[in-house]
Amino acid sequence: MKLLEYEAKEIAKKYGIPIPQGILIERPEQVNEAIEELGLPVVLKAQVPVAGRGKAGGVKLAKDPDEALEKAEQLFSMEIKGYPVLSVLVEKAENIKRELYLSFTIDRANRRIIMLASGEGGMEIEELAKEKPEAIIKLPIEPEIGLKAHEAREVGKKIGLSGNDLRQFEHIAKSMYKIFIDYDAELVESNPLAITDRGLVALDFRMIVDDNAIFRHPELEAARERELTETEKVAIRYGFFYVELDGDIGIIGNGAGLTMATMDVVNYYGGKPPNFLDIGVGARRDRVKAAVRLLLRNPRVKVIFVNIFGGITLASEVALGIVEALKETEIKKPIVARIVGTAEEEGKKILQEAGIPLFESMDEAAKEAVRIAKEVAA
Amino acid sequence: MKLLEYEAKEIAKKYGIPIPQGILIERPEQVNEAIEELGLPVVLKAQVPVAGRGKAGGVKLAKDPDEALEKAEQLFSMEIKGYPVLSVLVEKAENIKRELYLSFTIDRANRRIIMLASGEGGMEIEELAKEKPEAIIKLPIEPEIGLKAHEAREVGKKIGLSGNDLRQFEHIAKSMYKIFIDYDAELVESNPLAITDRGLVALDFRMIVDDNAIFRHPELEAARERELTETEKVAIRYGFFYVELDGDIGIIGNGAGLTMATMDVVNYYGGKPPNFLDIGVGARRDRVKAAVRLLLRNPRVKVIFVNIFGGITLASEVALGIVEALKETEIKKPIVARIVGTAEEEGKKILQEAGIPLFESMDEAAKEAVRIAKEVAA
Amino acid sequence: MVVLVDENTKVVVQGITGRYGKFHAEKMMKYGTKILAGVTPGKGGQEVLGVPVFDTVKEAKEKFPEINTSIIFVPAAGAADAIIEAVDAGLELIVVITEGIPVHDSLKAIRYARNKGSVVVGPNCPGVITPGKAKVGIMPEKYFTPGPVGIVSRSGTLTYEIAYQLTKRGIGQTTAIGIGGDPIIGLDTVEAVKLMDQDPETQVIVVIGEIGGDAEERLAAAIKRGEIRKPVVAYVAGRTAPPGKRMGHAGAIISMGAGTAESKVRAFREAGVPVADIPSQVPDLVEQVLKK
Amino acid sequence: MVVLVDENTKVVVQGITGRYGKFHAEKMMKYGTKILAGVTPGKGGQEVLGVPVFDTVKEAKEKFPEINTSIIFVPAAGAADAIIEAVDAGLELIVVITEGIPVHDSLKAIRYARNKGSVVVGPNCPGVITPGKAKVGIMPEKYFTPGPVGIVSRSGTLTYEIAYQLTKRGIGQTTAIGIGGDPIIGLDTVEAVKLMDQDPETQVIVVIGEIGGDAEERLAAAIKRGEIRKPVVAYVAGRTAPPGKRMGHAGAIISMGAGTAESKVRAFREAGVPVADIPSQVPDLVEQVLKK
Repeated sequence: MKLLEYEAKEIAKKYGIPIPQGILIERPEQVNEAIEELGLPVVLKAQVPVAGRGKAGGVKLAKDPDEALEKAEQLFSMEIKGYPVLSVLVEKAENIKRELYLSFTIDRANRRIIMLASGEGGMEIEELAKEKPEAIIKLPIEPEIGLKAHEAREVGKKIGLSGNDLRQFEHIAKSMYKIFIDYDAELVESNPLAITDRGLVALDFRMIVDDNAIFRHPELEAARERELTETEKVAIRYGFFYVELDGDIGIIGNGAGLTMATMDVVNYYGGKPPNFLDIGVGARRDRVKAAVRLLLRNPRVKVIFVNIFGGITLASEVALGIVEALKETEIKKPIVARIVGTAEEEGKKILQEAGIPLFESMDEAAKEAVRIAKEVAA
Repeated sequence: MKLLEYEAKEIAKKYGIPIPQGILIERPEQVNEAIEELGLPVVLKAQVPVAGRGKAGGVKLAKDPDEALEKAEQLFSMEIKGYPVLSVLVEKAENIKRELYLSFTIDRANRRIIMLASGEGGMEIEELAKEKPEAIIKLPIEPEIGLKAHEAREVGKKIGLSGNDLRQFEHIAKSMYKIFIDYDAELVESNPLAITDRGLVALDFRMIVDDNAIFRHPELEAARERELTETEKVAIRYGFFYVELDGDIGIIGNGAGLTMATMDVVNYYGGKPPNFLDIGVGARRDRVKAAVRLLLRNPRVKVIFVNIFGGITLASEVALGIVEALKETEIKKPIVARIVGTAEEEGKKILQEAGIPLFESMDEAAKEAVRIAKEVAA
Repeated sequence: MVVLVDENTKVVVQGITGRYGKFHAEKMMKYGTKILAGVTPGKGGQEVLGVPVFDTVKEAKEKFPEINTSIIFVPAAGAADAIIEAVDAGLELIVVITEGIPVHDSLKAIRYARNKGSVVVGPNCPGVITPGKAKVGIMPEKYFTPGPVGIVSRSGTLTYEIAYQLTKRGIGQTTAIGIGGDPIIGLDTVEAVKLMDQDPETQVIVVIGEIGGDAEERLAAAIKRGEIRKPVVAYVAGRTAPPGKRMGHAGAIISMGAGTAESKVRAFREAGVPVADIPSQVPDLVEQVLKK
Repeated sequence: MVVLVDENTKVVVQGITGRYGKFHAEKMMKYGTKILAGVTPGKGGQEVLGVPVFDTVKEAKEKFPEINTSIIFVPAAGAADAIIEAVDAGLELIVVITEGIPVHDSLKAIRYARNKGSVVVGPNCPGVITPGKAKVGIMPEKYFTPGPVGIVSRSGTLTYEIAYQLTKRGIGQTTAIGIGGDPIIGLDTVEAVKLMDQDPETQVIVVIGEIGGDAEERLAAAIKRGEIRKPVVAYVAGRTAPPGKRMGHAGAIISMGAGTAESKVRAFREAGVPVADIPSQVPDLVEQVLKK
């Protein structure tokens, strides 16, 4: 779950990390009050839970009040990667001498937390990793002892820091590591972490918290809600996993791997799925019904392809869910199904009686779905 | 630093530990409102930062409103081990089936955290340790992995728990351990941890937080202040260590060991020190002056015995502090001094010029102080 | 010999009194897996499916010293504790079915297990099956048959799908290991493949990968270095998935530049591993290898 | 041989640019202690008292591989980190002068040091002196003279007091170790006494205890078990101190039933250790033992 910048910065501040002076506004007009308090120039930053905001035009510098208002209005009218801009963080512009990068994340392969630092901040780390991998210093952390101050300091030296900057870097790294642990984070990142007139300042600060650990951080529930589109919220209510994409062949599968494979097969035969919808483990008819209704209501979806391999999930429950969804909705769309596994026979019977075409293999089913989608589109 | 019961219980609640429903009152009359909300019977508990409150009469049961008011009035008029009762926690009485003991503390000898549990709660653990040591189960904790749930459960079985009580015990133990770590605690204790109609409930809950770690818990500063008598607050402001005792020979030393030894010597020669006053490491004249003034103003003190072994502390600074304190106060009291170490000669000269008797050995100085105290008293 | 589980596997089920735990314990027993005991804190002394329930794994192990394996169905908040408990009881293999375990908890418990020498499979995995001998997991067993193919998979239902397609073609399996889809898992792809590589009965190893992480890239590198001697056939799910979005519980998320399907497929091909575009090509590729 | 420090001790001073650090570094150098380098993060490249300052202990050790000892004057909030840094640099002896270190920090750093084989003296201690050879500490050196008595003390100024009284009587010391008064310390009373016991030059061991903890009781038990062969003479400060109150920084607090002066004195006497009632009796007791 991604926190918004201002939320992450509030946490950073609590842990003693220097951040720019800033005020959150929720309407463009409020920018004037903010400027009165902060002075000029200011940086206006759209608060959206996605990376790459800068490139998408979500960060703007303003040198006078008119420019600030104009840019605030621009930002509030934007939508960045599907998220409307509901709030803007107005920050006093800092005098930047140099930009650094610092983050903590999980190194899956080695099953440990790792610190990444670079003397070249500002660029997205993925790009930097491609273009200049030698500029990224990696520090693996022993969980038993945590981040060692002297190792953080040694990294600071490697990225060219000395004197007070070096001391501050050590301090900020320790604070970020503590945040990483205290908040069950998957990522804590400052990019850029800038050297300014007043020392090191975390110009940007990002946090991703483990969704599975939200129960330990109930205060962050709101952030999780916000990250979801309306449809994804419905999905969460019913307990399935839903990601919206472009395309016209609605996919329902069970299990992330099988659902992704189903998308791959549809794609292989020339179709394009508009979503990822995994009904999860042990889905009962209600959940399946909600999933089917969701796709029926999505105007992009021309045909629905249900691909189930029953293990814990009963094929019969899936079949009942599909049939009930069709009965209760006005919208009619063609459905193609392939069902194998636990309670396979019962499930097949239910679908046959409802007139839904059944296939033995996912390849055949996918081909048929692609054919129908093209037919409907034509 | 000892938290008050209600403060510790607020933390316990935040960590999911069941506690009795309770309301804090600051005037006896408020007990009626509390009863209206809680119902009867209630337990009234004086909020003082000391152990052994129950024995001192600081906990009272009330079955009707009149009794509650009467007992509240009694409590608010009490002073327990030197602390006036400024607030009382009114709690709904629980139906107790059995009392357990559970605590976390530091095992100095083995340099680790230890969990102590007993099926026999209610009694002070020190007494239990003397009378029935076999009833206390000790579980050392590996810091790298923390309290293991299954080990807590095994302890629960050893003290006779099963079923839901066992599960709850495991949960409470894990929460208490987490509090211990999160709050830099020296002690987290529930005694009694009671088995009631509604499962396990922490009837009492105590916490001692490491004074040296208060900088990480600024929200607890208030608690630290409260724990001190007025005179001790003065001491903290000037940076020395002061503990009030009974007796008439005021002691000023440097270093805890030497100051305690000085008290021991005075005691050995038949005197009684009214305080422990360690001016600490590297004291300068201001601190010494404040220390001397503190003892001059203490009516119990008949004579002051200054015993300094200068290392970092300069004897000359100590001497100047004494002389300045004497100059600036109206109150005159005899002073006996023994000064050795860094800048010894200068210090001696300053004291000699001020007419303060000087001794080579602490034994001689102590004998003289005892003699003077007896003379003044007679 | 087969991998990880066989007729000598003696199992304790942690979380046996829960709905899933009980359901799958029963299915495993029917398959012939030797389940000797269950553990649910606070329910010691009860009996479920004819086996005794204990409050702790230690007690179960004291009663049945031959227990060497645990399967964990404990809810997410307590699953890491359950792993640590199984490690402390000295069990060799710990299969963790539970999904949704906080990643910091997994980090701690799995590191602990590895330091103490216990093998953890999972979490968030379907378990391990050695067809005809033992199943310590939740997979629908009827799609698995004995034979020469070892399966190592990060996925659940997709593993069943591919085993089913192999079985339909008459190609059985030595052992199938679902290593789990979480960001932090115990036995990883490379380690699982190496176990298969050392198993004399396994002739081909099918690896079912997915987007996210760099397990497939690391396996390809190990193959390139000559650390795996047996032929490997691969499939990578998620070529159509967009970057930066989490695809279901599986933790299939692409970030930090690595972990795209393209990067994985490329790495496999460079290591000489044939990669199926879609699951139905896997049996063809396996057949080609077996014929050689 | 003498204990812990001697002419082969090569020192780095962590926190050398601070007021205390510099003051005591100078005094140590004057005493003849070989100080080769200082460390203060962010002040690397400077020079203090003629020795180079580095940003890290590692750099100091790279420049002067013969460094085997550190003395730490770093402020409390960073002192545990400084200990860990010295351990990672492979130093054998780490003397921690800093007082006021949070006890959870000390727990972690000292456990780390012990696991890695470094000896920590302190924290909150006056250090170690081997009269005439080396001083790695803050004690006023002139009250210490070479001789046959080993001193192990939990106290600072009281150690100087007792050394002074011994010296006035013409009884010198092999080594005096101030082990520190914090609840959690590195080298403890029993370990320090055992080091003295193994030192061929030490003939009598003076132990200066104080209220709180159970170090003295444990030493008495070790003596009873025959683990210490040399005669021990003890003094315990705080007989007059009330229970439940903390006496200064020293962490001398009595709780949990143990740690009273009475309990310690009784334990010593039961182990056959003569105990002084007041410091001035210590030289008498030592003389009696030396005469035997």
